[in-house]
Amino acid sequence: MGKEIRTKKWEGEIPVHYLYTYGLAGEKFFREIKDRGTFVATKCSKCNVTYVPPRIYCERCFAELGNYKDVGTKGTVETYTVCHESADGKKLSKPEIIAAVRLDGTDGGLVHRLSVADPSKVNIGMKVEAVFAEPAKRTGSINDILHFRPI
Amino acid sequence: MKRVAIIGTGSTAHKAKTPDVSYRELIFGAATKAYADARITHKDVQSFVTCAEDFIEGYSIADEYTPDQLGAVLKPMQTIPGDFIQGLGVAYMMIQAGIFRIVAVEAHSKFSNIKTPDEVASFALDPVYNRPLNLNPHFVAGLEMNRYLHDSGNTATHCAAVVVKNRKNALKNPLAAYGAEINIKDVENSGEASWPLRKADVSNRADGCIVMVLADEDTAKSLSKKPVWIKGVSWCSDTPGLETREWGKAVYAELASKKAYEMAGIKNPAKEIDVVEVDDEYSYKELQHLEAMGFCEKGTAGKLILDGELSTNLSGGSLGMGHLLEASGAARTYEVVTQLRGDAGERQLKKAGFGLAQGWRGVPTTTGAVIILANS
Amino acid sequence: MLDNAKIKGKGLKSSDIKDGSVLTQSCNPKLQYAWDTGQAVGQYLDGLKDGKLVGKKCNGCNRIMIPPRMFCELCFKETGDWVELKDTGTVNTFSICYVNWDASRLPPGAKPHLPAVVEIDGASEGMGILHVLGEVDPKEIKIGMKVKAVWKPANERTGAITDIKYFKPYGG
Amino acid sequence: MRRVAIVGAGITKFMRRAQETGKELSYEASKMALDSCGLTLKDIDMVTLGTAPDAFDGVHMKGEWLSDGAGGWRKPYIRNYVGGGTGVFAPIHGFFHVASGMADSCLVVCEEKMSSCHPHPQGAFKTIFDHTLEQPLNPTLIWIFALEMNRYMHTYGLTKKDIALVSVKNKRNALDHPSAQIPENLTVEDVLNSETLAWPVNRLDISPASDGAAAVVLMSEEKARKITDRPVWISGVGWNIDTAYWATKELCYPRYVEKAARQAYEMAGIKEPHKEIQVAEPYDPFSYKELHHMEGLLLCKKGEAPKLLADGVTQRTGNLPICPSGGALGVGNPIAATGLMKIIEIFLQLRGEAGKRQVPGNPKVGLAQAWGDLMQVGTVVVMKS
Repeated sequence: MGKEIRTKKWEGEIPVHYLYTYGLAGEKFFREIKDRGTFVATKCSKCNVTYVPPRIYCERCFAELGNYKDVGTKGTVETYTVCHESADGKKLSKPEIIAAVRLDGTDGGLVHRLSVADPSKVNIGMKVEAVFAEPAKRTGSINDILHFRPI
Repeated sequence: MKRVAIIGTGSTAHKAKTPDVSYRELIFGAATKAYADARITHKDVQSFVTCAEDFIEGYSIADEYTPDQLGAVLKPMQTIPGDFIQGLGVAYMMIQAGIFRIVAVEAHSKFSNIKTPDEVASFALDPVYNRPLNLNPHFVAGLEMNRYLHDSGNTATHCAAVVVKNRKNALKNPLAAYGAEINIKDVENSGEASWPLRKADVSNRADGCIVMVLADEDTAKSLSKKPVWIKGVSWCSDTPGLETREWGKAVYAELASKKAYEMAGIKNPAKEIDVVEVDDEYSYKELQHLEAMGFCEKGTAGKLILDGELSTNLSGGSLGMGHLLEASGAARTYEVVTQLRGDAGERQLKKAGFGLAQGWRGVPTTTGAVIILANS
Repeated sequence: MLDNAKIKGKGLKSSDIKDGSVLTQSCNPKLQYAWDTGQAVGQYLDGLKDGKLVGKKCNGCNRIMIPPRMFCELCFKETGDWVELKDTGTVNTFSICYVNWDASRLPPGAKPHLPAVVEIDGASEGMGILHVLGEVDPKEIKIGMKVKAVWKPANERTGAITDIKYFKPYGG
Repeated sequence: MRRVAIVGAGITKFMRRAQETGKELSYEASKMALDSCGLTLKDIDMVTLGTAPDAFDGVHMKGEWLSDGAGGWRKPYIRNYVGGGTGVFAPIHGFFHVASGMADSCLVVCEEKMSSCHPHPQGAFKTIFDHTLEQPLNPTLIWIFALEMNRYMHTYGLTKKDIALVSVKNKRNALDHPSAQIPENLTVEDVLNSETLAWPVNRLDISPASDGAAAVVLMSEEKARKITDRPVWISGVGWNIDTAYWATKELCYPRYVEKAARQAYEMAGIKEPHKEIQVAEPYDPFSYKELHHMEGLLLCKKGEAPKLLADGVTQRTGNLPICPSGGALGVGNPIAATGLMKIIEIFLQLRGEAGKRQVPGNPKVGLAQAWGDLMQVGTVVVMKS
């Protein structure tokens, strides 16, 4: 089709970077992690749904939610996976376990790393708890949680 | 309510790379075919829909670059950042509203032009709760597959059987990029992506474009010998959060199919629907989607496929044809239309009166769409 | 009537973010692409590398188009012959710009950027391309002014729109 | 065709930097819209979201990410997108949902959070230009506006002064808008003396970057009659896109806006728009754009809009009030949310509920319009009380 093209590719990128605020509920959530090493939730009593991370609204009925309550740091493994590839698709020298943790007494939770001595012992339904960075090292980020570990 | 039909389709042959054509030239090719197939020219098309996402195209506003290659200059044209089947749904609504008689819908993939596909996919994750973990985006599929297998009783072997079936089916599809004769062992030995997900469970990327022309009942009857009627179409989004979703379930597929069945008057999909094309971007998704949409009892899809009792994704699916981004749903629909018209060659089913195509928007989304088509 | 008391929104000052009174997360995404130039743009870029501007003719509407395309977007059919155009043209419109692409300001005293739409001689009327002007006092720029491409030396050309350094005023 | 009414509206403040996430902004506007007509999320059949580039909020597939805040949970939820024209296209989308019979009620939400993009949201606009043939020239967004404004001035022999009055009018109108980000009492001299960014565009000719959201509730006639005695009807919709080869067309006139307007007028049965349209909200991200769009909307002859402006015709108290809300220039410009803000303004004006912003004469026919892409997209909605 047509003649041989010499300039076959044009390279480019989208040269932007971002700074995200955490939102009204997110700000509360991460302040509690940073200052107190615990998780807070909001609850819609009408739908009987407890949100972690907390939200200012119930996604099901749009009730306005406030009243942040401490739900502690323990939960169960809803599901997990063993990642063998890095963020940019390269093979990881040491695979890592990622779990979706349902925090006790809530309908939400967090997705985070799971640290275990024996990977073959991980199972769905396993009880786990969050391990935080030392208070002085916390910045108010999801990475203030180092990982979850079995109880 | 009057009916709406698909009266023309155009597709490129999908390939791992398409270095000879720009995205514009790729789309022009498929549009030309679709208009010819519908026996119309671009001038007859009153409105246009492109299904695309900015960061896939590499533009801040990809909508700018949609009209020329479809013949849509100075016409009502819109972008749906969604699956092609959602785009069909929009065209359906515009025609039913009585605003237009003929509408064209397009979706394409220039996947090969994205140098950082994993980073782009991860950029869809929540910026505060998920993205800072700096993970490969397939982890979301790994989490989902594990829970789905746990809940349903299907196994990784069943998932491998989906891969084997779809890549084999693709050998008979001249549009498919990844037809192959492989076995379950090959899938098992393909290497881990995000356990239990193996590399071969993930569909390979492909470039391609599909365009379809829709028309109202009167126009369809006057133009087309083989109109394919839209009997039902719906779409649904479940909670987007990784923290709040039910990992084992494809709620979006269940709810979207329920609405589409209602519209189409379908009570028993397994009996009433002859041609079934479902999203299989990851192998387990085919099983999960078939069960969610009621084609078999929960937990039985894997065995039925292993035993060869479910002939789904005769096109080869995304595993066999290649993953075409928003055009994946288009490839599913294209096969259903082709079968319903009796044009599927050696893949042709004997009984092909009703068909269903389903799309899913990939990780980390919980959005899917369903369309039900019939040839009478 | 909208209930004004119900209008929400918590506006922040930039200092709230800088001094950490509000938490933030940063991200530098890697969004990189290598687009296939295809037949039309590929040959256009090849032409630039050779120091030429090329267009394409539509045999339906007889337009000579730049940038070239393999299909005419109006007639919706394949285009015909390649046409070598001149590297001269007319300023259709222009601006004198003191800001960079990211909204930062040019340093004081820096020469302003001079973007313009230049209608290329030999292409159909109104067929312009975006480029910049140079070797001109901004005050002297006029709509309708004749301009000519100033090319990079052949060995520095790579097959890019920037193989033309700028357009400068030319003759009369 | 089924008639479709707007029955409720909600909006957030427009802000340079919101603490709320895009999800939260979407929720706040949607909740207010539902409350305004006494509905809950359960009453909503389908949802459509309008939001402009992902490059602002900084989330790929941001329609998916925003879905819970926009009320999309387990509903048929879809995102529509025509660049900067999205805010007025979103209610057109909602119109299809209801007019087609697919839904009896549709929540239309528009959101933009531009402040996430750093160092400045304008950076996200570099990549609206052609990646191969234009971006290497390091264009800024303002280039295209400056180029277009210059062409407009040249064609009709206008001066910057003729145009600066748009900013003065709109920023002053915005003093009465509770969501306004930069309402101000300015003079023409203030605009002309503000920093020249890209001649002929000065800083005060430009709307700000903003965060914000807006929402409306659409209903079928049958349902609307049950909950309100003052529905505002969507009587005409139109939209249109021009070629992406923007530099190859005449920039002094937005022919795509005219096409969109003619589609909407035909549907609404409007024959003489300059006489029949009583109040209008054309898109005004840059001062000259308001004038450009008035002409494209056939509200006056080509090149005549500056005269109407100078004669006071387009003031709130004039014969043809234009941007009584304060527009993008005064209320702020969270792109998609701005378009829907304009729809809401006409909704309120036609209901006689615009408070201090109310234009006199009980208007019954109004119009909102937005523009987008590379000088390409026009979106128009004609509304009647």
